[in-house]
Amino acid sequence: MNIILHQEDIKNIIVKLDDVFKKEKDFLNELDSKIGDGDHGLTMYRGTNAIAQYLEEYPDLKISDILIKGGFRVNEITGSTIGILIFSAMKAAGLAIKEKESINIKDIQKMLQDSIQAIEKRGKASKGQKTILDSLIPALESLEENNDETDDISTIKRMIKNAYDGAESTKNLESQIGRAKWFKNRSMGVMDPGAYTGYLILKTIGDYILKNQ
Amino acid sequence: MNIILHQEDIKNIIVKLDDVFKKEKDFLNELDSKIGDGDHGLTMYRGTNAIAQYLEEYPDLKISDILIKGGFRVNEITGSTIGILIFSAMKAAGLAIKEKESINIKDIQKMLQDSIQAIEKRGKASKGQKTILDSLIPALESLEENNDETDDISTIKRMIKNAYDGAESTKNLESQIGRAKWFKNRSMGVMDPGAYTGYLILKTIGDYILKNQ
Amino acid sequence: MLEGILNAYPNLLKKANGEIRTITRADSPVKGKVSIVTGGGSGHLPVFMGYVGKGLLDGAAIGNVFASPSMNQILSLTKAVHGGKGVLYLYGNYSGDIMNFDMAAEMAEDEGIKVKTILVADDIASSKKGNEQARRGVAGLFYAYKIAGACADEGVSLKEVYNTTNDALQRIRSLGVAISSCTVPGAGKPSFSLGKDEMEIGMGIHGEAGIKREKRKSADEVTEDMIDLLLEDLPVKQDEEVSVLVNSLGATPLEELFIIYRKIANIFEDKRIKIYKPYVGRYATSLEMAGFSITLFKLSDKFKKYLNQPVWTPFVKEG
Amino acid sequence: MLEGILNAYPNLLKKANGEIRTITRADSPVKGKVSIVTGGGSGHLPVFMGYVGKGLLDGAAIGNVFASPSMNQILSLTKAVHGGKGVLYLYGNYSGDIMNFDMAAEMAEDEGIKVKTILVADDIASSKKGNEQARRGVAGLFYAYKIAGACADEGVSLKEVYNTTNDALQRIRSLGVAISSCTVPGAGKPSFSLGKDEMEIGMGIHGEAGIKREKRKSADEVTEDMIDLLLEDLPVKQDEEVSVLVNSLGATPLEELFIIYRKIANIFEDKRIKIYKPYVGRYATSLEMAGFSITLFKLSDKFKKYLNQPVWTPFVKEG
Ligand SMILES: Nc1ncnc2c1ncn2[C@@H]1O[C@H](COP(=O)(O)OP(=O)(O)O)[C@@H](O)[C@H]1O
Ligand SMILES: Nc1ncnc2c1ncn2[C@@H]1O[C@H](COP(=O)(O)OP(=O)(O)O)[C@@H](O)[C@H]1O
Ligand SMILES: [Mg+2]
Ligand SMILES: [Mg+2]
Ligand SMILES: [Mg+2]
Ligand SMILES: [Mg+2]
Repeated sequence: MNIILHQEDIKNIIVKLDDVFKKEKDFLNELDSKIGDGDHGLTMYRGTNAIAQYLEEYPDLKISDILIKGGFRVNEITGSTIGILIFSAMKAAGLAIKEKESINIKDIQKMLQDSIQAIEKRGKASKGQKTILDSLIPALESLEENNDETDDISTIKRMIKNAYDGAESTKNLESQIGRAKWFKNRSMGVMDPGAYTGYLILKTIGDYILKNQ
Repeated sequence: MNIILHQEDIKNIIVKLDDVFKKEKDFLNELDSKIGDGDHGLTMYRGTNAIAQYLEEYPDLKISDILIKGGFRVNEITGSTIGILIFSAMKAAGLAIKEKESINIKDIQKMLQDSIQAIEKRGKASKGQKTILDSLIPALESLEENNDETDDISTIKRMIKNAYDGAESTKNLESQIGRAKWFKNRSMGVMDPGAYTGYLILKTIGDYILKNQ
Repeated sequence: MLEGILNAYPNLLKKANGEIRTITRADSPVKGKVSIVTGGGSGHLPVFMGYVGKGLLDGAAIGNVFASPSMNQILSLTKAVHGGKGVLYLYGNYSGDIMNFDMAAEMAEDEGIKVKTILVADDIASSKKGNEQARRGVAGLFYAYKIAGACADEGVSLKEVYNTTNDALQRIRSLGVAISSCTVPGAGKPSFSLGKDEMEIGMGIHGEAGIKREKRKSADEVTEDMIDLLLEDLPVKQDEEVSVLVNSLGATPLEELFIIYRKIANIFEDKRIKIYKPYVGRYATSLEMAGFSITLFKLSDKFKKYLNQPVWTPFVKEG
Repeated sequence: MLEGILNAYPNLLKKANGEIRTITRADSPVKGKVSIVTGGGSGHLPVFMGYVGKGLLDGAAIGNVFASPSMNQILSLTKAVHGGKGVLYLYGNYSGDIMNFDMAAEMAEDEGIKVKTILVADDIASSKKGNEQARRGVAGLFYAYKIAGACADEGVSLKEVYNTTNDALQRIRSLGVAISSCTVPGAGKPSFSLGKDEMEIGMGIHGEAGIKREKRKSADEVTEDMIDLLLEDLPVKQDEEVSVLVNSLGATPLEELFIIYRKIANIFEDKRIKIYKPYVGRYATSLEMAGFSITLFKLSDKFKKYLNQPVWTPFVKEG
């Protein structure tokens, strides 16, 4: 089976993301309070909520503008570390599919790849430093393995699983970047909130695809 | 039996008072925290401790000076409501026996009477307003009943009992003066810390007399 | 603590007669003006010492935490600051302070120093209208110091400083709300305790339990209630001007004070009452108590002029 | 909150481009001087807005509680304050702030405004000596603003303000101790929790748990330990001069700060190090956190001169 997403789907996913972060806010705050300043869930929810509202105001944006302008709005509303990273990622994802009316699994791969690069560049970060990258990069690997012979659906399932495992793996990492680095080895044992956010985003996208295949 | 107290006895009583307020400090603070600012025990202990130390520095004062100068020192160290009232009372008590080398039960009566008057004047207070006067005034009544036919010892016992009952009676009074008046009927049910202090002082004096009769 | 303050402001403050608990401005005694003296228990910084200096107080006598200074302290301070034109005792309406100040006043008069006393009694929660003289003194002290200090700086008589300050106090009202208590050092336990969701209206600045406890409301609702109560006590008409002091009792952060101030500004805009020279900050505290108070000062041209006089003290500097 | 601040200081502050979260001095843009811009999350008053004004900052961009302002906010602020001589971004070393400020700097440069950036990284607890660039920025911000502001007021170039401020920061070190945590509004729970008898050395000003927890010690002991650690990191010799900033993180009352300052004054007297212009108060807070920090600034004649330049802002006024 092959996947095709249209503007409507992107908008639906954003509404779902708003629901998800509303629900997961407290858990993410709790993670962040252990190795950060306790606000990550709140910030993510503010961000997804802002973009959902933005799309109600501007319902006719094309996909790339939903991402680029929506990302800008996220940063405007939240500022913050995650807010600028999400903006950088969404802008890169938008540019990756600039004029497209619909996106397929290869586009998703390219969007995720460019997003990761944008985060690496803006955050001066790389895999293994206990950040959002630790769930996004393993997820990208599953997409990279996708080819004409593999099934999109099982690729998406693997993407979700890899993202989850990646988030989980941050429990065994020491923070080396962001606020959390000041906790040094006290950050051990705690999952990185941003990595879990990365997983939640990909899971929400993936679940939507699986449900509407 | 007749009571005679000398300079040495007064000094011993002051040392005892220091012990008593050290022990009762927390209980008095607790009372004061319910209808005042929570420091009455601390202030009383600071005061008795200051005068005990003062007498170590100046061991040869005559009785009236122990009271007048000691009272001044209490006020110097504690300031506060109770500190100025105790000073006024001690000064009045000292003046009541100005040149005496020893004091008998009639002197004690006069000293307590003049102390009460001094407190009434300085505090613009009278019996029934939920203050230290409510234990002192009933105690004075027992001394006033003392005459040639009564026994000093039973007078002293009655003085202690009256002071206790007087302190207890403040539970049923509404504060009308001092900080406690701002608590209005919320002061009901709580014993006045100053009244309990009045009882403790008289009890300490009385116990000393009873023990050393 | 007091030593630390003196160390930190050697150009502004000094001890009177070597006594660390009686503090005067560094250039004391100032000749040719009435001297303003205050005092009370410690634990309320910047009340009292933070206001000693040009344009405000000549001296302050500091007691133990929440306990009046001694009469002897007050007396020696009075002698140290007296500049020949008499001394105004200006302090909060607390019985311990009154007794010690009164005793000191009697002794100072014996030594030929003219003393007059004004009690600040601005807390409307502490006693009903009609019985104002029974009220406690709280953050209104700050305005009282401002007016007395500015008036004294004009070189007028003790009587005039006394009358002017008294007139000002007729126009000053405060109300506070506490959401947690403070602990007197050495006393061990918090002075009163509140449930997690409770607040206490009209608590004393010494942690005396207040007038009533309520479920916590939003900052906006509480502010609205408080302004209603204040304006009931001190009616202010359309187009009249007030100065507003939003004061933290200690722990409440500035962020929250400005949320409250914003609400007050909105309410007064609706009522067309003009706010002149607001003050927002920690002006009279109770150690680490969480909560805030609002003080209104209904102005006249004269009091506006006095409010604008320069002051220069450790905690308030105005050009 | 921000609206309340603007309402309270209409003569000192104004919004940039109608945006409530980007605040400039009322007379902005000031021509002929380098503009100093800062920003960061809210919850640290008087950091940041309390320092906007003559002699200190030209503008501040304020984020949500403990969250960086957005790049767009910073950009529009930059354009609003630019007086023609370039803009210095001067803020704490936090990754979220860095990313947003960097992005804004790139965009400002695209529009022809020269921008230089200095990160304040004064907190010695947050990273070892030798790795200073990884340290957090805390109360040392205040001194950084003072120096940058005074230097800019001399009309020198962006490069010179940049170099001077950088030099100053080589001589500024801070260390803090927390005894309770703060709660981010909306986040519900305190950011970390301490046992009743514990204290936390080197916590972050956002409630990030700190470097180590200890049983509580006396104020004197803690102060001694802290000064030892600070002087190890920033050696000060006999007869050299330092300015000292004793800062409350919020709830800790002034009374306690002065007890700490007194101890510091004693220690430095023993070491024959001269204290010049101490500051004691709430200069950089974390909502209602209880605790304090000590900042040392090792002076030179040049920096003493700058420290003495007049400033006039909502929270600091110096003649
Ligand atoms: N330099 C960085 N590069 C990539 N990701 C980062 C970086 N710094 C922080 N993060 C991610 O951001 C998350 C924290 O985000 P959040 O709590 O919203 O921001 P803030 O630190 O402003 O409070 C971390 O868990 C981490 O995954
Ligand atoms: N005006 C007064 N006259 C007589 N006694 C008083 C008066 N005001 C207060 N008291 C007594 O003083 C006690 C409180 O003393 P204390 O707590 O030491 O003083 P403070 O009010 O300064 O904290 C009260 O319990 C009461 O018995
Ligand atoms: Mg965070
Ligand atoms: Mg008391
Ligand atoms: Mg007291
Ligand atoms: Mg944050």
